[in-house]
Amino acid sequence: MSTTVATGAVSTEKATKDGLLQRRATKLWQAVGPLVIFVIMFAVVAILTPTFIGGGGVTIVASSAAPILLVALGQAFVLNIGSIDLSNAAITVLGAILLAMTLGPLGAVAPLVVLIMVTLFGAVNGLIVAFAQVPSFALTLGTLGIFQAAALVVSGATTVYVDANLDLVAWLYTGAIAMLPMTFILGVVVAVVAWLFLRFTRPGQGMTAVGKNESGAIFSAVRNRGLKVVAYSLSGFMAGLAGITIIAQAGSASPMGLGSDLLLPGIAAAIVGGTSISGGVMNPLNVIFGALTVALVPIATTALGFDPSTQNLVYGVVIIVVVALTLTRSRSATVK
Amino acid sequence: MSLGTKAKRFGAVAALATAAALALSGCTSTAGGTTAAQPLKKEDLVFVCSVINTTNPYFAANIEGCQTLGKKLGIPVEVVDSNGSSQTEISKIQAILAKGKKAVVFVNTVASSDAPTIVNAVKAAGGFVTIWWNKPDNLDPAKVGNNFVAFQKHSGIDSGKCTTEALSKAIGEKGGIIALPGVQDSTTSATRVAGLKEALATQFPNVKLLDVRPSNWDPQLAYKNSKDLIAKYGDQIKGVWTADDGMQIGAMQAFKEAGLLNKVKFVSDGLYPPTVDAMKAHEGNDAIVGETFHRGYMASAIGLYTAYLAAIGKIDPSKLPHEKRDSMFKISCVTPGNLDEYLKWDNNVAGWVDTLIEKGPWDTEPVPLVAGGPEVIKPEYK
Amino acid sequence: MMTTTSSSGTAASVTIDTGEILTPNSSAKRRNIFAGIGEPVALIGALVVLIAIFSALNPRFATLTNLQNVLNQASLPIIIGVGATLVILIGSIDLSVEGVMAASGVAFVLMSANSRGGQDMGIAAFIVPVVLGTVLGALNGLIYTLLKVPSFIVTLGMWFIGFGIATILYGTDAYPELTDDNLTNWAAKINLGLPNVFWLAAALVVVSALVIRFTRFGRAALAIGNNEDIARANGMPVRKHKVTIFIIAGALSGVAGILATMQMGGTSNHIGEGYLFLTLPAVVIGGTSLAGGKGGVLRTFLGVILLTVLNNGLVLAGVSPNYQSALSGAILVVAIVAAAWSQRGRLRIAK
Amino acid sequence: MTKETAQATAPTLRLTDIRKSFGPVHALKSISLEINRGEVIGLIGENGAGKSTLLKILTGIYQPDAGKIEVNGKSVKFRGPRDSSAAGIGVVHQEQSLFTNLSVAENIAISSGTGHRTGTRFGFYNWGQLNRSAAETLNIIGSKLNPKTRVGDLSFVDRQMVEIARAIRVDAGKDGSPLVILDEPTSLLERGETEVLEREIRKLKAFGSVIFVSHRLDEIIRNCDRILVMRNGELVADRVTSTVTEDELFKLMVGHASHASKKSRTSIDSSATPVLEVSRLSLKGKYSDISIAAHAGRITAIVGTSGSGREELSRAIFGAEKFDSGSIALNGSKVRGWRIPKAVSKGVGYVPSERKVEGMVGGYSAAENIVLTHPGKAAVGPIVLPWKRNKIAQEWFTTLDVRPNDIALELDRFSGGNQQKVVMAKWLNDPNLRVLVLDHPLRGLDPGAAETVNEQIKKACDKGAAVILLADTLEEALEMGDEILVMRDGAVTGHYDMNVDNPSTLDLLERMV
Repeated sequence: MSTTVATGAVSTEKATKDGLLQRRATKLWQAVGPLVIFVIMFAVVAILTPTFIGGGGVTIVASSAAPILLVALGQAFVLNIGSIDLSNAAITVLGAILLAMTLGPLGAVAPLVVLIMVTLFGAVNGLIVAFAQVPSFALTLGTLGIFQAAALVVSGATTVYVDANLDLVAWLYTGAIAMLPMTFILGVVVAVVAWLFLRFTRPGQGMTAVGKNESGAIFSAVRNRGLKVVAYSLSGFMAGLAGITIIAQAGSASPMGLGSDLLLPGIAAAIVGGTSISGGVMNPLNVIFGALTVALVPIATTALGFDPSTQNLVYGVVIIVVVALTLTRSRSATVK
Repeated sequence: MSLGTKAKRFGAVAALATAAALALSGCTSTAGGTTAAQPLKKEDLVFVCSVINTTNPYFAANIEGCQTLGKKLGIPVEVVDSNGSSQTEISKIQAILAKGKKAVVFVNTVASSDAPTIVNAVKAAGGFVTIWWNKPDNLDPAKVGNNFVAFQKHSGIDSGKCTTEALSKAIGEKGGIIALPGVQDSTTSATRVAGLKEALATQFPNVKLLDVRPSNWDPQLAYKNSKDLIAKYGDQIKGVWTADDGMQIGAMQAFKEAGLLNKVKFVSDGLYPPTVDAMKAHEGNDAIVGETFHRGYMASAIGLYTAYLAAIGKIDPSKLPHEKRDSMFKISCVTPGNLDEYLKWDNNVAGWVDTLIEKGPWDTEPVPLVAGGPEVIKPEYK
Repeated sequence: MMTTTSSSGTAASVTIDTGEILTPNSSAKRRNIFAGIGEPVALIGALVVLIAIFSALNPRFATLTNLQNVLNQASLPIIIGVGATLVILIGSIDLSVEGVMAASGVAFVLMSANSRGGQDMGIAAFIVPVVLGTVLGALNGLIYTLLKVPSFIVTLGMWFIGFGIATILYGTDAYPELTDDNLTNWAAKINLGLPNVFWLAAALVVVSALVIRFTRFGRAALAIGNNEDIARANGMPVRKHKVTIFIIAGALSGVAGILATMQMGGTSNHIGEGYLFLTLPAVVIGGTSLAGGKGGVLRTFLGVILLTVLNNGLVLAGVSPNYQSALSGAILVVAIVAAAWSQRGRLRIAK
Repeated sequence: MTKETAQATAPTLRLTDIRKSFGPVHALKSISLEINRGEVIGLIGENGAGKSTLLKILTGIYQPDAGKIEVNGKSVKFRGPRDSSAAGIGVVHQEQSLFTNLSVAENIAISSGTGHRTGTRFGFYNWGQLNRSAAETLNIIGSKLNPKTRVGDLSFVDRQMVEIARAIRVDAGKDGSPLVILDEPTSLLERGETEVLEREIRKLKAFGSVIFVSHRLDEIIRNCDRILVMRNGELVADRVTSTVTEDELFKLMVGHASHASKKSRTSIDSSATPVLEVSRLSLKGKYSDISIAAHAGRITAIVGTSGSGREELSRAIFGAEKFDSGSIALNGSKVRGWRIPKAVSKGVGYVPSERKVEGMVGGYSAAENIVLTHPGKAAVGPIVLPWKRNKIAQEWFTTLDVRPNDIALELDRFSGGNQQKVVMAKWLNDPNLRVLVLDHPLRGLDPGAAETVNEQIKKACDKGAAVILLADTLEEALEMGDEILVMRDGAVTGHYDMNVDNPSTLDLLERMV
C-alpha cells in the first residue's frame, strides 16, 4: 500500500512540474505574444521593403497607431470588466469637434474642458450599464447613435476648423522622440499608467475581478457598479485623448471625418493585444502592440505593393490569424 | 459656414465674436517656403493615386486616368484605396512615401480635414501633391509651399445650378422637387446643394423644394429615402435632384417600383456609365433630363500632371497665379440632346491624355481652368 | 449474484411526508405567466403608439402604399435578422453580414445578364452567391468552434474578407447593372397586396420560427445558448449545431446580398453597407438576449418593423435627418432599460 | 431467446482493467468491477481518488487508455456522452445540468434517443407525445410536475426530480435496464429533500441499477447494497453494506483513523452586547419577525429546509439581499444602508454555498483572492504591494495546508476543498472579523478538507467572531453549534442553547417540517 502512495505522490509531483512548465510557457506567450507578432510582421515588411524603415516607416506606423491605441486602451478597460463600448469612436469625433470649436476661444483650457466632457459622456454609459443593468452592447449601440447625432448637430454637419491656438496641441503630432510622434508617446504613457493602475491598485484589481467573475467580486465586496462607471469613464476619457490627437494631426474635425472609423480598429487592437472579449484579461502594454499591428497591416500591404483590391482580404485574414495565435484559451471556458 | 454660426450653436457666444474676426488669419504657420528645390528626375518618381474606394465609377475613372498618364510618361503608379477611412488613406499614402521614391501624388480626400496631414507628409518626404475636391479653406497651397502644388476642383455651385436649371425647365418651371445630398459634412455636396438653392431662389420661384434628405452617397439610402418621400408626397414630386449618380440609381429604382418613373424627371452630377446607358435608352420617358459633365480620369490626370510638372521643374508653383494653385475647372451641362458630343472622350482616354500633355493642365477641353478658389457658399443658400 | 431488491434493510429512521413541503415551495417560484409575453406586448404597444403619433402627424403615413413601402424596406433586415437571431440565440454574434452581402451581391450580378456583358448563368447566378455565403458562414463557424476564437473577432475578420472578395470580383470595370427588368422589379412587385420580398422574408420568419419550436436542432440551439457545457455533457453535437447556425446565417446574408442587388438593379461591394447596425439593434429591441438562450425570430420581426416604422415616420413627419440616429439610439436605450428595469437587483449580472 | 437470456444474466455493467492517465498522472490504475441488475452501489473516495474520472469514462466524456467496458454483456466503446446514454447509462450530476430556458419535458427528452415514443422522430418535436412521455417518466418516479413548466421556474428539489427522470429516461426506447449514476445528488439538498431522493433510489432498484456517489457515509450505508471504495485511482475495497461500519469506510477512504473532535461549548457572557443582533427582521414571502443575538466566540447554527428562509436571512445579514422591516445591529449600533461593501467594512464575512460562482474569483490566483477583500498589509490605501500580498498568502497556505502549495495558481485549478480553504482565508484575513456567515461551508468537501475548514471556523470564534452557520447536516449543526435555531416557513420554531439543551436530530426535524 505504501508503495502505491509513494508512486502516486511522485507522479503527482512530476505532473505539477510539467503543468508548471506548460503554464509558464503559456504565460510567457501571453506576456510577449503580441509583441513578437508585431516584431515579426514589421521585420517582414522591413526586409522585403528595405527603404521602408529609412523612409520613416516607424514614424508612420506609430503615428497611425496612436489614435487606435488610445481608443483601444479605453475599449480594453471596458472589455476587461466584461462589457463593450461601441460608442467610443463617436465620442472621439464629438470630442474632436468640441475641441476644434473651443480651442480658439478657450485656449489651453479647452482640452481640459473637452476631456471632462467626454469623460462624463463615458460615465453616462457606465451609469446606465451599472445601475439599469442593461447589456452594454445594446446600450452603447444606442448611445453611439446619440453621440453621432450630437456630432452632426454641434458641428452644423460640416467640417469645423480650429481658428486659433492650434499650436497648443499641434506639437503632439509634429513633435517626436526617437522617431516616435508625441501622440504615440502619449498613448504609451497612458498604457503604462493603465498597466500600473491595473496591476498595483485595488480598483484596478477589482475591475479585473469583476471581469473574471462578477458575482464572486460582488460577494468579495468589490464595488462592481462604481468600477463599471470608472471603466466607461476611462473609455470616454481616452476616446477624448484620441480626439485631441486628431485635432493635433488635422487641425479640424468633422462628423464623418478622421476618428469616425476608429471603432472596429480599436476593438481589433484591444483583442489582438490579448484583451479577452469576455472580460478579466487585459494587459495595457500588449494593447500597444495590438494597436501597432492593426495599424501596420494596411500600411504593410501598401508598402509591400499588394494590389489594393486584395488589401481588405489580407486585413481580415491577418486579424483572425493573429487573434487565433495570441488568444488566451482556458480549457473550461465557453467561447462565445 | 462662418465660425460664428457654429459657435452660437455650441453656446459660447460672446467669447467667439472676436475669434470669428481672427478666423481667417489664424491658420497654422507652416513655413511658406518657396526655396526652389532641385528638379527631380523622372526615373525617381512614382505616381500615387489615392481614391476613396476603387469601385465607384468616378473613382474607378480616377484610377484609369492615373494609369493612362503613368503609362504615357513611363512612371509607375501606386493606387491607394482609402476604403472610406481617413486614417487608412493617410497611413497608406505615408507608407508609399516611406518606400523612398519621390512621390507625385493625386488625392481625392476622404474628408477635408485629411488634407493638412497628407500635404505635410508629402512635403516632408519631398514629394509633390495635388488635392482634389476637399480641403480646409484655410489650407492655402501658396502658404504651404511648392510641394503642395495645387488644390483643384469643379465648381459645386455651378454643378447645382446647371442641374437645377435642366430639372426646372423639364418640369415646366413649377411643381415640387426633392433633393438627396451626399454625406452631410462634405463640401462637395454642400456646394452642389447651394447651387440648387441659389438657382431655385433666383430663377425658378415656382419650383418648390419639398424635402432634403442627405443620403450619404449611398444608393441604398437614397432608395429608402426616396421610397419614404414618395409615401410622403406622392405625385407632388415632379423632379428629383441628387448630388451624385450613385444616389440617382437608388432614387430611380424607388420611383420605378412606385410606377412613377415616367412622370418624374431626374438630374444629377457625374454622368456615370449607368446614367449614360439610361439616357441613351430613353429610360422612363427620358427621365434623366440633366447631368453635369466632368470625368474622373480628367481630374486625376490633370491633378497628377500638374504635380508632375512641378516635380520635374517645368513649373515653379510659387510663381503661378492664384487660380492655378487654387483652381476651379469647367463643368459642363449635359442634356440628352448634347450627350453624344461629350461621350467621345470616354472612348479615347489615352488620346485625351495626349492632349493634356500637349496643352498643359489648364487649357485642355472640355475642362479648362475657369476660375480661382475658394468657392464660397452664400449664407442664405447654406 | 443478484442482490435482492428488498427495501427493508434501508428503512429510513425518520419518515417525512415531504410532498407538503415541496408544493408551496415550487409554486412560490413559479413565475408570473404574463412575464413571458411582457416584452412582445410592450413592443406591439410601442408600435401602436408610434403608428398613432405618425398617423396624426401625417395622414399619408397610414396608407396602403406606405405600408407596402415599410414592409419592403423591412424585408432585408428581417431576412438578415433571422440569421442574426439564430446566431445570437446560441450566444454568439455574426458581424460578417455586410461583407458576405457584398461578396454574394457582386457574384450574383456578374453571373446574371448585366451591363458589363458576360454570361447569364441563369439559376446558377442564384445558387453560387448563396453557396458563397454558405462557405463564408461555414468558415465563421469552423474557425470559431475549432480554433476557439471568439465569434466577435472571427466574424469581424470575415466582414473584411467578404468585402475583399467582393472587391476582387468587382475588378475595375464599370458598375454592373442587371439588364433583366424581371429581376430588378421582382422584389418590390406587389402580390396579394404586399411586396414579393416581404412574402419571402415572412416565409423565412415562419419557417425559422417553426424550426426553433419544433425541431431537435432548434431546441438544441436554445439549449446551447442557455448552457453550452451542459449541452455538451448531454451529448449534443454542439460544434455541429454551431457551425450549422453560422452556415444558415451566412446563406441568409448571401440571399440578402442577392435581393439588395436586385433592389438596386446593380451592385458594388458597398451593397451591404448599413445593414449590420440596422439589424442588430432590431434584434435586441425585439428582446432576444445577447447572452443567448432567450428570444426568437418573431421578436426580431417586431423589432425590425418597429425601427423601420420609426425611420419612415420620421421622414414623413419631416424631422431633421440630423436627429434621426439620435432618435433610433434613444429608443434603443429606452427599450433595453425598460426591459431590464424590473429585473434589477443587487446581485444581478448584466454584461 | 438465448440472446435474451444471456443479456438477462450478464451484469448491467462490467469493467475490466480500465486505465486512464493524464500525462504522467495515473488517474485510474486498473479498475475492474461488476454491477448487477437491481443493485445500488455506493461509490466513495476522497477528492482526487479517481471517482470523477471513472464516472466521466462511464458517461463517455473521457475515453479509457485501456480496458474493456461491457453493458448487459455486450462490449461497448463510448466516443461521447451520446453513446453512453444510448447504452442506457444516465447521470444525475453533482451540479445541476438542466437547461433553465427549456421545459421539463424537453429536459427529460434531451439526451434520450430519437423515436416515436420520445416524441422526437426524424429530428422533429411532437410536443403532445413529448409531454405525454415525459409525464409517464415523471410518474414512474412519483413526481407530479407539469411537463410544460419551464425548468428555470422550478425549485431545487423539483429540478433534481427532473434530473432523475432524465437519467432513467436514457433507456426509454429499449427493454434493457438502465444504469443511473447519482453523482453526489444530495450534497445540495436539505434533509427532507434527501428523504425524497432516497425514496427514488429505492424505486429505481425495481427496474435498473444505481451508482450512488456521496461524501455522506450514513447515506451510503442507508441506501446501498454494496460499497466500492476508491483511493489513489484504485479500487481498494468492495464490501457488502451489512458487513461494514462508517468508521471502517472512513479508514478505507482516507487511509488513517478519523479524529472526532470533542469540544466544550462556549458559553454566553450575558453581560456582553451581542456582536450581531438581528431584531424582528422580515422579508415578505421569505421570513418574518426573526430575531437573533449572536455573541462573540459562539457558533449559531441555523437549520431548516430549503423553503425555511434561512438562506435569504443569511444573505440579508451580509447585505447581499434586502429586507422589508426589522433591523440589524452590530456591537449594539444599528446599521443603515446595509450593502455588501458596508457589511464587509464592519467586519462581516460570508462564505456562500455556490462557491465557484459567488465565493471566489476563479480566474484570479489564490493569492489575489485572499487579499481581494481585506488586503491588510498587502495594500497601502489603494496601492497593492505584490510582495506583501504573496507573503500573506503564503502564510495562509501553510496554516491551512492548501495543496498544491502554489499561491500564484489560478484558484479555478484547485480542488473544491482547497478552494474553500482559500475562501475561508479571504475572510479570516480580516483582523476585525466580527461576524462570519457560512452557508453550507462543507458542501462537496472530502472529510480531510472538511476538518480543516471546521478548525478554521473555530479559530474565527476564538478570535472573537460570531459565526452564523447554515450546516449541511443536522449532525454537523449539533456538532458545531453553540446555539441552534430551527426555522420553518420563514419563522423560528426552535431555539437551543447547547450548553443547556441536548436536542436530538429528531427533535430538530420535528420543528423543521
